[in-house]
Amino acid sequence: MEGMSVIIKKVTQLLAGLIFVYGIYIILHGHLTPGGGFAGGVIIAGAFILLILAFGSSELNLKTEVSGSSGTESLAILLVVILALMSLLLGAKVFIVNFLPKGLPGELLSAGVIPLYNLFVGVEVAGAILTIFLALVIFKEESST
Amino acid sequence: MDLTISMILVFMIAGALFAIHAKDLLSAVVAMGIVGYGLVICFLLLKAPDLAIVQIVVETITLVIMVAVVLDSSRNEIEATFDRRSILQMVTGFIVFAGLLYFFLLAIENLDSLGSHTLRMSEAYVNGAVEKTGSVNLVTGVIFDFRAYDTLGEAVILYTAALGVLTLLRLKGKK
Amino acid sequence: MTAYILTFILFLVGLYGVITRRNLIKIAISLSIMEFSIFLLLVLIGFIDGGSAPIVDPEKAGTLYVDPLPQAMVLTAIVIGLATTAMLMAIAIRLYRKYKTFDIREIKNLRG
Amino acid sequence: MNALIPLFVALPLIAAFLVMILGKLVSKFHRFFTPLVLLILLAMAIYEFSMAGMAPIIYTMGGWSTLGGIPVGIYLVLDGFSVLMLCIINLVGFIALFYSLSYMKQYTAERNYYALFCLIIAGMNGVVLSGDLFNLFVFMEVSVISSYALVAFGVGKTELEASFKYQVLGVLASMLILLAIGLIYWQTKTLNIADVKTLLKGGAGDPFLVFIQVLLISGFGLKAAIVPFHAWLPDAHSSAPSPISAMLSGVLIKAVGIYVLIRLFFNMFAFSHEIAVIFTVLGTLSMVAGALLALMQWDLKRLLAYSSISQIGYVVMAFGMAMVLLSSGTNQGAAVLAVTGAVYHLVNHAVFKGLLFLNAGALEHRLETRDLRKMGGLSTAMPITSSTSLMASMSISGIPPFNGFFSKLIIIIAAIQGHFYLLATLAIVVSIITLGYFLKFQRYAFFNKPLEKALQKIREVPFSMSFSMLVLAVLCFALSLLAFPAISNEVLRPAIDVLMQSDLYSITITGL
Repeated sequence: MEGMSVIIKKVTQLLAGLIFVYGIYIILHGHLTPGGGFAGGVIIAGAFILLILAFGSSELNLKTEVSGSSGTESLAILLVVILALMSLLLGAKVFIVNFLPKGLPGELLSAGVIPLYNLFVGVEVAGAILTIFLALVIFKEESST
Repeated sequence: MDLTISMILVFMIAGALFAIHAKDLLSAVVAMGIVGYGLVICFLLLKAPDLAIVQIVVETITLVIMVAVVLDSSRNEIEATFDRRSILQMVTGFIVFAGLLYFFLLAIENLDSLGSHTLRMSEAYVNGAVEKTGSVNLVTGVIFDFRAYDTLGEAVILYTAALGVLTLLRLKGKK
Repeated sequence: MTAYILTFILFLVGLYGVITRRNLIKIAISLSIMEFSIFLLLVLIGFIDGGSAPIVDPEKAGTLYVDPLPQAMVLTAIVIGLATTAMLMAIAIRLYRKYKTFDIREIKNLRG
Repeated sequence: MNALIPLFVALPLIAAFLVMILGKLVSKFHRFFTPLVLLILLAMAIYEFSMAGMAPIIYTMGGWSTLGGIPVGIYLVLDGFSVLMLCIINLVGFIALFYSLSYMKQYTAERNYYALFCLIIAGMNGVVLSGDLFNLFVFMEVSVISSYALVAFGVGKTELEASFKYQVLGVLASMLILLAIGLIYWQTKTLNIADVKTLLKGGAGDPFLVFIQVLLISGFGLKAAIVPFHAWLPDAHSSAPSPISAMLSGVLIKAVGIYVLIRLFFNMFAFSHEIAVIFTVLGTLSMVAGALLALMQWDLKRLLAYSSISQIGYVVMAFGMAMVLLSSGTNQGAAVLAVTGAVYHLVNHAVFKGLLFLNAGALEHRLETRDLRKMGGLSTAMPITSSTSLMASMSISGIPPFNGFFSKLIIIIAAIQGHFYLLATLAIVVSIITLGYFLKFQRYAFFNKPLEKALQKIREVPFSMSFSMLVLAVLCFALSLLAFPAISNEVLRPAIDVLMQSDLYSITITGL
């Protein structure tokens, strides 16, 4: 699909970076402020979708985009499961236990494993939603030609 | 609180009815947005900020996908022939739904009313949760520590959906 | 109590839409309306009068918090709703490509 | 020993993700890695089965056990009934996967197929092990969403339409189940199944209990394709690739539908007479309707799909009879017999229905058609397929030496002992109708004179397909040994004890 008017492209250039950084903020502060892995991941996916809508899919080489996003998505969720399994070996030898030290509540590096889970689940959610959107765009491109 | 939620719910029901009976598919999709964003306001009123953030962005992405699908195909709804049969269908539907509503009211009669919820299982999720999980945000504490197994299943569901959409939208199924 | 009644009415409106509509997109819309009503019911169940949002403020001890468990359930259910809606849309667009219509009854007898 | 329990879910998940990542780099990675993982899972399931003691094994997820007597974390519960289900799931799963090594060569994107297959196994293992209501819902969604994608794997016109109808009804059922879970949480404030059992207030006719039970019956009944909700099953099972139809018919509708219904209605709710009567009526309806509809089908896989509905009807009817007897408290012996027959038939049906769908896949693989009228005289051309399908047809229609006969016999004896004479006669009549349409299948497919000359040079199916069919056929025969009390005490007894003394399940968790 072709891109939109120049004004929208210019505004999107400014906004997309901001939304992306906001998404990362929501993920990293998941255990301190409202939001977390899911909210941040969805916001980051929204930033990418905004870029694709504004600039159209002609500039992007969509095939590599999809394989890239589904690759990062599989890698991220693999890390989540490995993190869960690591707690089987360390700590209390039970699946998905919070084995890292809890630290002071309110600190950035405080809630043990939770920030790591937030990060990996956030990347996984962003990758999954991006894969879904890109798959739809590619299907529309290929089936219309 | 009960009154404000009910007022928003009236708008959501009106939006839902319009979404179902809209002639043009695009306006039906937008009417679904009324219900979705009304839900966001309800979440904020009911002290659920996490859900409001997730719902508002998920609703936007769902609308983008639906509009992309509708614009790529036909926008006109199938003309529903408003003949005797559909009136009969409407009446029977109304009677069945009135019965279901009455049955539901009978069921929830002696349950806690809005706001007078007592904690039992989530007692441990609230009192002393900060020491146990270290997370100040209790909902994140529940999601990633007390019931982390649910969230693992949840991430797998989204992964399956992405894999399913990739499988469904490939051009050639058989060699 | 009226909030619960209206939520169940919204659920019934969604159910009515799924059963009577013949358009694929309308069926998907009605399904997500049903999902929204159940999410709202779950959060209504967990609400406590005078409770504040479940973000603990270390200084202010002893404040009453809303029940975080239904919120965790609804967070999971929202993402499930997104997953199923995405799958339904993927199939709807493919069916439109093949049958040039969104009418499920027409698709059934075109199937041949 | 209980460190293995979370691996039942974690292992197939890791396999699915590795297949997607390494599948691009290592060319044939998924073809040898996933069967290996499923073989390990099968070995673990059999090991757990041999170690299954009397009391259920509790695995607290995340180390959160009871705080002040209230179960807080998510519990995985491994008892007699779920160990048996684990063995069925992983056995039929491994054989269907081994079968699809050569069957799926005709499809593109094989890598996605193997990843989705591991996800469906992970989902079902998660459902069978879970002891927490919402966790059960989440893992049911995992297995059901991956089955939506697998049903439409061939992305043809009929597959897409069948998958769309299956998805709409599936999401509708999931919403009813989520509504029921919300209402249960509303009254009991907890999600742990054993905890809910002690807290559910309300007598037999209490409107709250009846409302939840009706919601759960319609929700899980739709997943189990019991008659009023079976509309999606014939299309979905006939258009899916054959190993997936074998998985859906053989295992998915049992693990996600029947198992959960029985677990909730035996171990969570107190027995109530009305609900038990509803169960029996639904079971008999689907038994009779499934058989009658199957008689008229000419598409082989639709015939097998309708026969699945009929055989599931047997199981639900037997469980319904047991509930009627238990709720009225009389005639304990007949109730035990009915539950034994139901569990035994559940196991048998998974094996011979899986085998029948694999046979249908072999025929479709060679003849490119599923219409019985276009087949004929294949017994010489495809010896293994015809002999295994003969064994499967004999056992499903209850011919003595095979396992189907014994399980149906136990159900009929239980019906007679429980004074359900109408149900006993109906069961016998339906068994005869089943024999009728399977003879039709055998005659048209294998023993008729071949119509076109083209049928002469049909070769037998490749090794991986014929080997898996042979394994299931041998199993069909081996399972008939379960009829003898000595062996059935060893195999079926733990599952029946769990269902009969329902408080055995909750005592170890909540100590009440």
